[in-house]
Amino acid sequence: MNNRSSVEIFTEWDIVAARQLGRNEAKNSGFGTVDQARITTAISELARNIYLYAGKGKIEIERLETDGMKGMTIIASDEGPGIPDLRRVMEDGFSTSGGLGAGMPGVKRLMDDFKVESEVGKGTTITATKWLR
Amino acid sequence: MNNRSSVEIFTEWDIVAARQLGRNEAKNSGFGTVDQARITTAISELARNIYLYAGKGKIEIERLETDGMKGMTIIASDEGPGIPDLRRVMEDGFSTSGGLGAGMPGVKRLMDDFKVESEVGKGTTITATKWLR
Amino acid sequence: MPQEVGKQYSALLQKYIQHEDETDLYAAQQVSRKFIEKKISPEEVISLHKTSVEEIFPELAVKIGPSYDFLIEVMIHYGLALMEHQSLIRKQEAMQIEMDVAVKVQDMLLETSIPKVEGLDIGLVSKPAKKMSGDYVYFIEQKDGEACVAVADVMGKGLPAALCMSMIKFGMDSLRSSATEPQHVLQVINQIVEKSMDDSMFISMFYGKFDKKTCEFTYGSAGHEPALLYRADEDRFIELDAKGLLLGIRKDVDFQQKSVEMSSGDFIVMLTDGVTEGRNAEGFIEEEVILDMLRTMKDRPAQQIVDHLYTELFKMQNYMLHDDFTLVLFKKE
Amino acid sequence: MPQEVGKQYSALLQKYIQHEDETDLYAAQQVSRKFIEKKISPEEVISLHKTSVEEIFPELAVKIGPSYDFLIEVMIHYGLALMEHQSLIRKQEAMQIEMDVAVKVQDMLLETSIPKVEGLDIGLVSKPAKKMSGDYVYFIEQKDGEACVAVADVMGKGLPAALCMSMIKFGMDSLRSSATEPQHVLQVINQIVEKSMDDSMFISMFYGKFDKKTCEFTYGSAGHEPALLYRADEDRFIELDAKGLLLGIRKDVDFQQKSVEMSSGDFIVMLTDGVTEGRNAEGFIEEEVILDMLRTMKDRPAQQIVDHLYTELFKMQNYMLHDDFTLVLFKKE
Ligand SMILES: [Mn+2]
Ligand SMILES: [Mn+2]
Ligand SMILES: [Mn+2]
Ligand SMILES: [Mn+2]
Repeated sequence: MNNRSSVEIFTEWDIVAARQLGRNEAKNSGFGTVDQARITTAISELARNIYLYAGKGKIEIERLETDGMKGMTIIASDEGPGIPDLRRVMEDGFSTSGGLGAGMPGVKRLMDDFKVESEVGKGTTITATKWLR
Repeated sequence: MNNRSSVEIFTEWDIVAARQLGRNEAKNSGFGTVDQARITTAISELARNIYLYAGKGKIEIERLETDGMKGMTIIASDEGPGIPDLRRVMEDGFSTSGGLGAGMPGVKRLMDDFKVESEVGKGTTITATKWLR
Repeated sequence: MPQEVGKQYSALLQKYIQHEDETDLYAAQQVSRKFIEKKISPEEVISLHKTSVEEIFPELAVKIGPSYDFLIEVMIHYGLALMEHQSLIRKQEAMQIEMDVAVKVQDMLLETSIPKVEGLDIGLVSKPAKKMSGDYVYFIEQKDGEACVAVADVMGKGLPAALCMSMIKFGMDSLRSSATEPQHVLQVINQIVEKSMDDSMFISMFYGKFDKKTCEFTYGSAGHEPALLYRADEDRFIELDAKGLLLGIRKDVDFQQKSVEMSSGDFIVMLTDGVTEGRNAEGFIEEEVILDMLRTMKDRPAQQIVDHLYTELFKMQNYMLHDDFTLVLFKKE
Repeated sequence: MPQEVGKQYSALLQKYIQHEDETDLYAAQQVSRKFIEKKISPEEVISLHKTSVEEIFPELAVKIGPSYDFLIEVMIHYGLALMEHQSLIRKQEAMQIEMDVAVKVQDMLLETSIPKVEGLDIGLVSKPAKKMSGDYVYFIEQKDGEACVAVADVMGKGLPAALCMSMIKFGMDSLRSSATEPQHVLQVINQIVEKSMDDSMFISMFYGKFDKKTCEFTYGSAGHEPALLYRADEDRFIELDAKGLLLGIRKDVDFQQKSVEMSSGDFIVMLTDGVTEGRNAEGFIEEEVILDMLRTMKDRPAQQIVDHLYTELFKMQNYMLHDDFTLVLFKKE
């Protein structure tokens, strides 16, 4: 089963649209209220990063069902400047990171699986999955 | 004005009694709900420390009114073993401290002023004050 | 808590209760971030929430008020954990700064410069896996055309390792030109290390010296990775290894001393296990791969060879180093 | 979240709503501690609270449900901050362990032993204000009955300071017995420091040597606190100071060299500013106080004098050191 939907991110309103899409999909997949809110927050963070640092990009949402496991994948992609120092971006606990606990490490924590691919000058693709327990 | 009341700590029930006394006094002094809860929590932590580490001791509560400032002081005293390494006890962020953020540094944060006097073999006296803003 | 913030929260909540619109939840999270920045504790948020709910549903205040008081009580410990976090972050940053200064000081202190000996071309790459390296390279140039090098891997990384390295450096600096034989050097440094260090601290070290007059390379090893000698005329690689315990284990150790003569085009690669034990997704990188790279580059200057090797191996490991990575190459011109 | 926990919470909340009893709030806080230990995030607590309230007041569920959803949304960022905290605490502990090892290594590396020179009694106290000291004392005993000592205060503390000290130690170790004159020693070490260190890193140092044959004490200072000479026959103190810039500022510095002859019962106290700038509740501790203590103890062995001084000054400062504290005493027997 491959069930994809997506939202292009240009303006701050698109962040809200991506959140709405994500929350609906999460609810329909059977996630509870707290997990719905977590998935939505992760989408929100990713979309906001696109909006702030790449200017434009896309949030795709895919419902998963493999080997009896159900879940949801978020793919955030942009053709922005890319991330020069991935290690730094994934590091915890810098008061400069703008909001304690937020940012990439936050998204990683909100979801179960998390992967970043980034090339400077070419863009960034982040894939994050949450499984239904 | 000197308005003191106290509770002897022998059993876990006495911790509750000390909390109750503290909460009433805090309410009567004009503290809001959140500050009432904070003062009560501080008393609870101090009383629990007495109960767990000294066996017995006393929580005294004093309402303050000086220079137009109103407040409340908690005095927790025991004749227990004393604290050999004060620096260590006041240090933040040891997962061994039993409960994140709790313990002495927690009491210090919940109140405005905080002082420990401790002598090994003689006992410990902790004085903590909160001012009404 | 500033009154403004309270009003904003209350208005947002009211709007959300009316329309249940995602926009308000997005706004709420932006507000909550600001709360955290302003060190508003979770119990204060609950109290604010209570007040707002009671404003919106005044008829419910008496009924549900106590449940919020209960929740405030529960949240206090969460608030404490968070405050601890804020103080810890400041502490952590201070430690980070101290570490950064230490790295800088270490770099200056342990600085070494590549000897300029006629007929010998030297290349060096040394990259730390973390901030502070546990690999150490130190060169000494003696007046009579000798180039000596120590390549060491200190067990562990970070500060304790850095302090160990300063022992090696000052140990080597104290050598007179009459005493640069591998056996002697390894013995001297072994004794310093054994005397000064904890039993749990070991160092592996390869020491070699090239003598311009004889074109001999004399070497010894304290439990270190063997070096590789490339014989240009035979187009083959020979392992250079010598018996010797790790430094710091025992006071009196015999270190074997060997030598080889270098001909034009020959080169010797000294390295640490971070080079030979590189891993990629499929497992360890085969030694054959490294030898092939060296062979391809054999006619280039020493520095180009080691730079190329590093770049290729780093790429093969997906731009991650699992261990400190050090290569020193002596090439006979 | 385990179901058990949920039931316990719900039951406690119901009991509290009925009786509003302090016992239940006490229990609630114990539960909340367990929540934090079990890494239950604040948004999960709100969700649990919502479920419990809806069980207790089923008729209100529709009306107040959305307000809780809003609160859950707000709490998510608090949850993230807390999770970050938990990971940071583990990181911090690892750093702490590394620091502890570094302190141990530093201690071993910088170890010094008090010279045994006929007719000279030496006492030493050196206490760090924090974990790692920024004060450093290093003794050297030369074969012909000379006792040399360097007393240094490195700007800053911690690791960078520790690395600086190893420079002083190895610098002094490399001196030959022919070159122990203060002027020369300070120049050599100044050059090492100037060459290796950042511009922002300075060291003050007092260097002195006692010669058994002449009973002369020769000294120099690189911007360090003056030493104190007690003249037994006159029962008075004289400051021993010599001109010289801090180490590491400029490459070429002239260090003044002076000497005094010591008679029986005379003693010289070398110290760092942590001794002279001790503070108590009333302000700085007066120099006169220190001199009086020294006078009272003048007939005791050197080690007893410095131990006594440390104990008394530590007590006067309410058992807290604001700076590293170092005392070295040379007493002519
Ligand atoms: Mn290593
Ligand atoms: Mn290694
Ligand atoms: Mn200092
Ligand atoms: Mn000082």
